[in-house]
Amino acid sequence: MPKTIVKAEVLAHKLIGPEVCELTLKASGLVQMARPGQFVHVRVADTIVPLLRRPISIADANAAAGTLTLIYRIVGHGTELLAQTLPGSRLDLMGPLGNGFVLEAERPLLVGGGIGLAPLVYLAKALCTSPITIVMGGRNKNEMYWQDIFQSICQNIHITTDDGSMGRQGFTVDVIDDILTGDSFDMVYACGPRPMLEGVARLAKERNVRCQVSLEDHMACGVGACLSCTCAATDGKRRKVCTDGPVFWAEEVFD
Amino acid sequence: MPKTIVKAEVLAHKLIGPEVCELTLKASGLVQMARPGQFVHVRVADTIVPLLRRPISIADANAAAGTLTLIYRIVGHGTELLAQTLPGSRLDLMGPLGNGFVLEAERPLLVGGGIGLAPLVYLAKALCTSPITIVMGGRNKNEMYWQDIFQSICQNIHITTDDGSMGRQGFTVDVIDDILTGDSFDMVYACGPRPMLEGVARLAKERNVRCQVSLEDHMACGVGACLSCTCAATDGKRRKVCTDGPVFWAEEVFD
Amino acid sequence: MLAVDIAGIKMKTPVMTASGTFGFGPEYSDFVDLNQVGAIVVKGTTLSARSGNRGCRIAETPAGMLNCIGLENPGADQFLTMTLPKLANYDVPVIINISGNTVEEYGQLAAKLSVTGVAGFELNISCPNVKEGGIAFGTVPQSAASVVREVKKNTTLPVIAKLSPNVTDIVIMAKAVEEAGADAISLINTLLGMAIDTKSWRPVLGNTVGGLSGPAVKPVALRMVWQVAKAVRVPVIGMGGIMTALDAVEFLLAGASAVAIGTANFVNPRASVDIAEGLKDYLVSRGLKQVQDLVGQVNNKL
Amino acid sequence: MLAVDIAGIKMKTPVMTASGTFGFGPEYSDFVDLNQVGAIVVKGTTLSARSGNRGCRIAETPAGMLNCIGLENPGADQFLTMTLPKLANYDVPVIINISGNTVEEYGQLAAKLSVTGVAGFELNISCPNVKEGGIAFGTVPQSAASVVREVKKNTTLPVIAKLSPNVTDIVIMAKAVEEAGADAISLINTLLGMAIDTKSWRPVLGNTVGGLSGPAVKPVALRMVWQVAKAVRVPVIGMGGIMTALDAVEFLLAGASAVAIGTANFVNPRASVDIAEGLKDYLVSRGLKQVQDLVGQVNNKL
Ligand SMILES: Cc1cc2nc3c(=O)[nH]c(=O)nc-3n(C[C@H](O)[C@H](O)[C@H](O)COP(=O)(O)OP(=O)(O)OC[C@H]3O[C@@H](n4cnc5c(N)ncnc54)[C@H](O)[C@@H]3O)c2cc1C
Ligand SMILES: Cc1cc2nc3c(=O)[nH]c(=O)nc-3n(C[C@H](O)[C@H](O)[C@H](O)COP(=O)(O)OP(=O)(O)OC[C@H]3O[C@@H](n4cnc5c(N)ncnc54)[C@H](O)[C@@H]3O)c2cc1C
Ligand SMILES: Cc1cc2nc3c(=O)[nH]c(=O)nc-3n(C[C@H](O)[C@H](O)[C@H](O)COP(=O)(O)O)c2cc1C
Ligand SMILES: Cc1cc2nc3c(=O)[nH]c(=O)nc-3n(C[C@H](O)[C@H](O)[C@H](O)COP(=O)(O)O)c2cc1C
Ligand code: FES
Ligand code: FES
Repeated sequence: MPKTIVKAEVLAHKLIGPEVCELTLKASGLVQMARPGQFVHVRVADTIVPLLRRPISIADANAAAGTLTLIYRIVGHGTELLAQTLPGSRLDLMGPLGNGFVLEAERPLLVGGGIGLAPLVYLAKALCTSPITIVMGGRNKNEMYWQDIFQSICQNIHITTDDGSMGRQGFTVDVIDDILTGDSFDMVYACGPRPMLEGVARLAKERNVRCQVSLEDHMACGVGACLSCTCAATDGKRRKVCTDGPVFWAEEVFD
Repeated sequence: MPKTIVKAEVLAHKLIGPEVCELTLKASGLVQMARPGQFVHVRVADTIVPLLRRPISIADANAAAGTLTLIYRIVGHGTELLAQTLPGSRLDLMGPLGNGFVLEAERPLLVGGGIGLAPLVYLAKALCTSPITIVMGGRNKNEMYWQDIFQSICQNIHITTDDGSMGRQGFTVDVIDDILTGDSFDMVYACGPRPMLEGVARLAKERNVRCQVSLEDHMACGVGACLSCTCAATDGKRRKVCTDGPVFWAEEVFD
Repeated sequence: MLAVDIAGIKMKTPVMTASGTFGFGPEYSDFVDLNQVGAIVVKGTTLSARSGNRGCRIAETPAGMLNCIGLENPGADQFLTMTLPKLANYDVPVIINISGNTVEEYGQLAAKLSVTGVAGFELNISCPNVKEGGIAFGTVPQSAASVVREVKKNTTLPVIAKLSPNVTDIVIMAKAVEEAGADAISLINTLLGMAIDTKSWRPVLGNTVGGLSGPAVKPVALRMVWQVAKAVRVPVIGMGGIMTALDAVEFLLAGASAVAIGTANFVNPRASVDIAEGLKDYLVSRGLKQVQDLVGQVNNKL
Repeated sequence: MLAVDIAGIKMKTPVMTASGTFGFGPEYSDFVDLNQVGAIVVKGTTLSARSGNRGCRIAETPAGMLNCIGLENPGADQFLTMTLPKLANYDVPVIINISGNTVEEYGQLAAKLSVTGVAGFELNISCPNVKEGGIAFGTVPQSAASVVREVKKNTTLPVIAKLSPNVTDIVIMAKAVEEAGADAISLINTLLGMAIDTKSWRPVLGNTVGGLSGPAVKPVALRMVWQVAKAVRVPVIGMGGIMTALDAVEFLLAGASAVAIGTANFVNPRASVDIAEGLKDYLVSRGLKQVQDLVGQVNNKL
């Protein structure tokens, strides 16, 4: 997979939810190669602290305009610094990295938990010829800015919140079973916390629906060189989340 | 000597010469204690790199307005970062530190080389009841923005440049002898590179004129605690440049 | 909530100041109420005055600094007559960091300085910046042990052995000083490092090499504290790159019973007090009653 | 201008990539022309495949990082059949970093991997992240020497001994491997460090401790290179926190004949080539003809 490094200009940067930012960049050269599920490795500042790049999923890409969108949550020093980047400045991006989702679905079900919804935006847009059902999970209704994003690109939206302040109370996994029963899907795409992924993958398997999951791990190189991100696969071998993933077939990584 | 730490607001920040900036800060609480020859210890950025504070002389202080002026040359990582500070932001300043000049002169001669002229601005203003003669040394005429600063506060200005592009060609020391002969002075104040200080001190001694010199050294604490800045004194003991100085009687530190 | 007792030295907070970075204390009194500092460990003191190393003595490095002060200090007599009386004005334990050229000198220093107003001794057997003795005492277990034994013979005050990180096996060193009678162990002193000026092709430091301190060394310090705390019964005082209360929490979890703040004082003169306050907030936020509830609680079972 | 010959390995530039940080090379080929790299030192290779350590394997620290990869690698056979053929497409010396559980395994690895396309071996006698052997080989002079002797018996290719910085006296280690026949010495490997998560009270790393690399360790690395280069006759390859051409200049001045870039590759995948270019600019700006004019030229006379 070809990849590159660009000094991307920040076009827009705004807070779209509590501690969540949407960052739009001009990243010609990189954008044109980007597929849903891939990520970029971002140098959040030009300094020695923080030292390492930060992996962020591609939330949207517009090849014609050369623009790239990232949606990220401020969780630590790196994302805090990133959030201070002003329009007009430039960010050093490496990418696109990793393998994306397999775009072969007539009746896709998307399942995203929390910030895991970010890569599903670009995925939903890429699948737009099919009617899309999405299950969105969040802690409470304050996290449901996602609805604004997804309502124009998905036909059916199901919402769960941990506290029941919006949609159904509980986790995404709790509603998947019903949804899989109520409708017929030929592919499940999931991104979010690991317990969610495992739950979704198990249910999809029971229903015989193919399932792809997007994993996360701490990454130094992002290109398969350092082995900081490897995980055990079901075939007994190891996989690199950064290059063999982050998207895997569920059965490749979960028993 | 009382000292404090303030988060000083940047009021103005401009380039006044090649790689030389003038920084004006609102530093109430600190300014009121500041005397000519003292310095502040500046945290140039709120990050772990660079780690240490940077010592910068107080180039001017206005107790009534609570404003402080620093004039510094961009020479490395710390001063580069400092130069990026924008009006409205705040800088962590510790000070005033060190001992200032003794303000007992009826006929003072000020001698400054390069950025060593910075503390002489405040000194000249403090001595304003006396007629002041100043010798300013620089590399070339591009460094002579100092003239603009000093012409309203000094009666006699002598200039030397290394390349002769302005004033007399040569070093400040080369002209001091003549100046000391031509006029009668009761005090010489000098700040600049060490060879200049030694030369000036020697000539002043020959003429029996009292002389104060301002020294520099690498400093960690700035308050006499770490002993990174000590120098040998003529009495065989050690002096801390940060607290016993930076201003010393010439005979205290030079034989 | 924050009070600790380290080998009989009662401190209001577990946050001490590290030797050589806080002078004798009063230097910082415009910024910090010294009565709120856990304990002040004063600059390394020797029998006679020392003038230290020539040339440049500090250099900044990425997230750290090198120093080669070389134990400049006014000597034990001057300390007793000039400095100690000033410290009597404060209600804070004063621990004297002592350095000798020979085993006997350590004993003489301890005997001479065992006076009212001194809470204990920290044995600097690990200074990388002096030619004689210094580092050898800190890297050979037998030598370290004999320094401790000699000091114990000459004082009834608590004795803290300060270890050098420049060793293959820190646990062997710790066990040697514990067995020799050390009442507590502090670590780490600085890592030996170097910097070269690419303009002049000369070492940046006057002494060519110097001791590395600051955040850069924190992972090494924390690892050593963890290794040592598991292996000894005496309390461990952890230091090396502590800048924030959370850094201090890491050291306590690793097994330190108290911590010391060094380089951070240069950046924030209030560091030792700010960190103690942050520690209190941390305890409150976790519903803990006392700092001891953190000590050694790191859980590394998979 | 930049060409060097390290123990018979001819490199176009003195800037190599450090083992474990550049994969086998092709991983970075979208960013760097591998033909312009001085030499590629591949990921630590063992006789059989290894799956490495469980849990989190990296953590960021101030100006550095900790890793506990634990020598995950596909094993020597896979390297020969799958990886080496791909590297044949490039005109760059490939040095294999090998790791054994026993002295014999090092010998077996060298014998097995002494094939066309391999320019030499770097002996990882210093990996802090594996339980068996690893670090012991790197901290005991006799053990280090026996590994070198065993490898020399099994290959005619150049043998580079890679030293651990976690020792009291790096010079003793260097002399031991030189005497045992090492053709070059590389240093430093990582410093043993640790980090604790103050939320979960667990070590950040799955293996509790890990190896510290990056700018934070540069002063220690530079000091060791300087000490070793003075003491041995074989060429020294310097590494540890090199991020810029000026960092590389420091190592060359300290006595390194070549340098290796590790952690910097993660930040800037082009680091090894950018640094070589910067080195050239430096030589030109100083009116120097060749990189050798810098080697060991630091002047520490007062
Ligand atoms: C393939 C991939 C795609 C991702 N996409 C997104 C996204 O679209 N939006 C988003 O908000 N987050 C995303 N993340 C998580 C994001 O990388 C982390 O939140 C971020 O690195 C945290 O950095 P920090 O400095 O703020 O936090 P700190 O906790 O201070 O970071 C310390 C170190 O841990 C690493 N780290 C911390 N959390 C994670 C994590 N969850 N995953 C990987 N490394 C971590 C950091 O990179 C850094 O090296 C993604 C992670 C991966 C692996
Ligand atoms: C009492 C005093 C007053 C000073 N007043 C002024 C002033 O008014 N204007 C001005 O431009 N400069 C002044 N200096 C010098 C100024 O402190 C340095 O130029 C500055 O610290 C350089 O920092 P840097 O990070 O840009 O350079 P770097 O070279 O990257 O700094 C590396 C380290 O060396 C130290 N350092 C480098 N040069 C000097 C130096 N000349 N003196 C002390 N430490 C140094 C830095 O503080 C830092 O710790 C003064 C120095 C002292 C001691
Ligand atoms: C400038 C300076 C001087 C020091 N002098 C001494 C000393 O005299 N005796 C001693 O035992 N340690 C000395 N140290 C080491 C510190 O006490 C401490 O062990 C070390 O700096 C690590 O802590 P830090 O990273 O918080 O600074 C000195 C450190 C610095 C930075
Ligand atoms: C992620 C990672 C993996 C490493 N793996 C190895 C290895 O397999 N064998 C080895 O000898 N050194 C290994 N090292 C050490 C590096 O080769 C190098 O010696 C060290 O990182 C110091 O250089 P740096 O600061 O430039 O990274 C590894 C370092 C890192 C960061
Ligand atoms: S992040 Fe380096 S191998 Fe995946
Ligand atoms: S700078 Fe610390 S004593 Fe002068």
